Amino acid sequence: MIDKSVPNLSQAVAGIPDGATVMIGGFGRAGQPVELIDALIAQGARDLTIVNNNAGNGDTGLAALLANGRVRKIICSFPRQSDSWVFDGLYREGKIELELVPQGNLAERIRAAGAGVGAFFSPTAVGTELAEGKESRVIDGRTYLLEYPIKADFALISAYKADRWGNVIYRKTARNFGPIMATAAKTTIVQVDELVELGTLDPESVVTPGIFVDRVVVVGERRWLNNGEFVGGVDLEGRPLTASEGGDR
Amino acid sequence: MIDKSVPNLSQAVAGIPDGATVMIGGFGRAGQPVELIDALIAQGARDLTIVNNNAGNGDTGLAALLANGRVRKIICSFPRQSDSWVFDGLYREGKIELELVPQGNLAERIRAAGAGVGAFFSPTAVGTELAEGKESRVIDGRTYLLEYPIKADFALISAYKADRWGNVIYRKTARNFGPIMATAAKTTIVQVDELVELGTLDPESVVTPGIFVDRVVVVGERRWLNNGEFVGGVDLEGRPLTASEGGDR
Amino acid sequence: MTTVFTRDQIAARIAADIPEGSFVNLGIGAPTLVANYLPTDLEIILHTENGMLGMGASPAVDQVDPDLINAGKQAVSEQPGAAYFHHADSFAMMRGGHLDVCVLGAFQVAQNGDLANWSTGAPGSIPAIGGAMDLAIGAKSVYVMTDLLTKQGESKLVESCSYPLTGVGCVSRVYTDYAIFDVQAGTFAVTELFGDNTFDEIVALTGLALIDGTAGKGDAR
Amino acid sequence: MTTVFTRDQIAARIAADIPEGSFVNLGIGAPTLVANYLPTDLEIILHTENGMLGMGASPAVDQVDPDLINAGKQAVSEQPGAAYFHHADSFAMMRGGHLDVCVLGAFQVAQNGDLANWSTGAPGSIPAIGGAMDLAIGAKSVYVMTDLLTKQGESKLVESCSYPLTGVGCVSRVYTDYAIFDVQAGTFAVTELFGDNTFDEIVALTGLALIDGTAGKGDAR
Repeated sequence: MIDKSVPNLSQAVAGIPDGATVMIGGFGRAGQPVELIDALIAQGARDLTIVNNNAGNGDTGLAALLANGRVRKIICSFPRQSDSWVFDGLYREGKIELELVPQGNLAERIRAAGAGVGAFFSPTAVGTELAEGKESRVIDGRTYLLEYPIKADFALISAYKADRWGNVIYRKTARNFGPIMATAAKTTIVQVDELVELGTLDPESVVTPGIFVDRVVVVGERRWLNNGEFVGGVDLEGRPLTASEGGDR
Repeated sequence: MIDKSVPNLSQAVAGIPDGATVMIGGFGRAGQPVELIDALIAQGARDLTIVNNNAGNGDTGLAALLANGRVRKIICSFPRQSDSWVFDGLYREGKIELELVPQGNLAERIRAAGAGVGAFFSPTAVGTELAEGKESRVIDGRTYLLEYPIKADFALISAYKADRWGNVIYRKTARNFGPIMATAAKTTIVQVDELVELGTLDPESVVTPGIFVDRVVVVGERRWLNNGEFVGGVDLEGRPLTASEGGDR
Repeated sequence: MTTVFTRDQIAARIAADIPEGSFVNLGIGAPTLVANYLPTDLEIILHTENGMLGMGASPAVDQVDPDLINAGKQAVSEQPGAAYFHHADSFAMMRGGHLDVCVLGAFQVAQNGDLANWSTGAPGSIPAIGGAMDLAIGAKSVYVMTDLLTKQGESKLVESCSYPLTGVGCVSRVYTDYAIFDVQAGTFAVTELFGDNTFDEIVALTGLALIDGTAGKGDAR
Repeated sequence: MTTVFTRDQIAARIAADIPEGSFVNLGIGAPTLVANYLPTDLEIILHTENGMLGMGASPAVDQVDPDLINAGKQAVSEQPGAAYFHHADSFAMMRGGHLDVCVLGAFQVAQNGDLANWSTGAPGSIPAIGGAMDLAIGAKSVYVMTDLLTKQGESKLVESCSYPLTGVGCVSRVYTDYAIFDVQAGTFAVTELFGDNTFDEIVALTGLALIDGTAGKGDAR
């Protein structure tokens, strides 16, 4: 019997070595696998190269990984945000390397890694300073830049539900980078709200098939859900609203 | 109000000119838009370039289009089948041009057209006679061939359900080339069993979003379905089984 | 007296130009305001690059769903007819030329349509590009929403951009607080003046050779 | 007496080598038989390139669903845990190196692992490649299932292929009706002889320099 579920977060992140390239899903906080990141901090791997759209928000999740000095380099499209103070400080002190990649190139390069594409000609960033050093070619009258795949040793992903074969579904815009990162890493680790019986997920609606998933760990429902029903009453960070905002607190 | 539905098949295929490149969905008979193809035959466009995985089965659908002498060239991966006699005859008589493309290159080249990729380095067909004349490059120690997008003027697709915005879902392995062809054609025409109310399709499960769809035409349920329930009792061509086979005939 | 539109007025003016059935991406920041002025009786489908078509308005505070956000990481809602997809599919829509319109902010727009909106190139600044370069080259029409002048009073419409480029020759039209400009063969054409603003005032503010493409001008000829 | 396995026997032998949890693509034709011999108590997940993982067995005749077929266009069924996807995603699985095993037929296999299985190059023949070239370069292990000899008695294992290639150096192992061969650094190693077949008989049938990699041989050293 195939069973990709692991009993706890520490087993989920076991074996990630120093120096690994780790893709971390999420766009801002949506789809960010905070529990897996916390487990990675506890696990202790250092000198990591992180691939994420952003460079951390606030002081939790990816920002905490950075604050703990575990990240040598980050490959992302949008590091600077109103709440990216952890990254901002490290970057200004020269303590972290940044590879800035336009978001569409980031997504397509990750997909290319999973799809066995050796390189591709991209229409984005032509004529900009991000084109420097890149091979360009005119195809059918339009200029393109050659872009290479981004592969990873591990991917950490947050999703909604999975079964023991590793079939995964996501929820709303928390899907974002999860499905493509799952294809581009040697080992893909998925945290889910809920593990469901094999055969429960509609085969027409599986987003990441189990072929791309190595480990599944259940972290329980987020605070804005109750038995899969959206119950609201949280802010964008998932914290319950205060009474004055219409919440319970 | 957006309403991409058209009232009949002749309006669905209106405006396809002589000489057009037309993608036709389907893998063998599964997902083949037979009703749209019949309408295209009636519409009369000639000198077509057809993109399909195969080159027609039996005497209906794509095979009938070929038999009617409407196709100048076919781009496909697997023309020769046990029931491809129409194509076989035309090919042997030199009456149709064939561009043979490995199936994975066919799929990825169609996707590339829809995704704005100018060209890509593919791992398939290296060292074979299908590599002749193609640019090759060694990337990270592996040899790849440069492949270009396949675009079309029109795509004809068979799907399961759509709404008036053109959001589409498919059924089982009849999905095959539909979703990628929808992205690669200037005008995408979809035949469906059923048009459903806007908001009925689960946003998590829409396979082809309406942005890729121009016209939707309802052709009614296939013979192996009844109110969306599979009722069986057909052969692989969709013909009701005889009584001796467990059917009604 | 010179008319200077507020951001909301510019947003409303842009919204009025978007036909029903359009697929539209509103960039982060000011362009997001355009959503508030789209006519509610017309169906215009909003794309957000973090994986959604059919994005709806901000929800009530107690309906905030952290799994449902826009590209600016703000809470949004889901319209009937919405669809979710992953990031590569989302950017394929953009880069493949399937979006009708995107609206972006700008530091500078050059008269050949070059756009600079991601970096002032200042030493020590932290770069962040996001999806702007993909939007700039991908949408069929790239509209810029911006003040005409910087806080220092310099024109953001320029002969050529001094700031790092986002895209080359990609801008179709610029909606400013003074007027609307179309990019026409290497020159800005003023197509609409707000209030009593005159063509000569705009020429003076921008310091550029401009084409008078206003309807009045056209009628007068 | 020489032992010659039937196709079903070869299929069963291949099935016995596939570990639980493998993702496997069975090529059209004879390799499809392998599915009949996979142990029912083990979970092995079949991929069909027309867009499915978790493919099940042929259905009863009155359960034939024309929307549910395999790559050979035969009716199949759906296992619990199945997933459907489009053709580009399906071939991305293959070409991206995610399939553990594929089983293909062959006209010829060369001792360096080259595979020829799509065209005899005969004048007037109609070419058809399908997904074979993608499978050949994509699966982690490429197993070939074939008779050792052609109907004319010639070895299908050869020094170098005379027929047009499907893939270069891609074959890991060849299951024939006489024996099993591994491709090892440019030479075939006989790793298992069926029945009483001897290494020398196989050398004689193939006319190739072979390595004796059978367990018995190993034990004897």
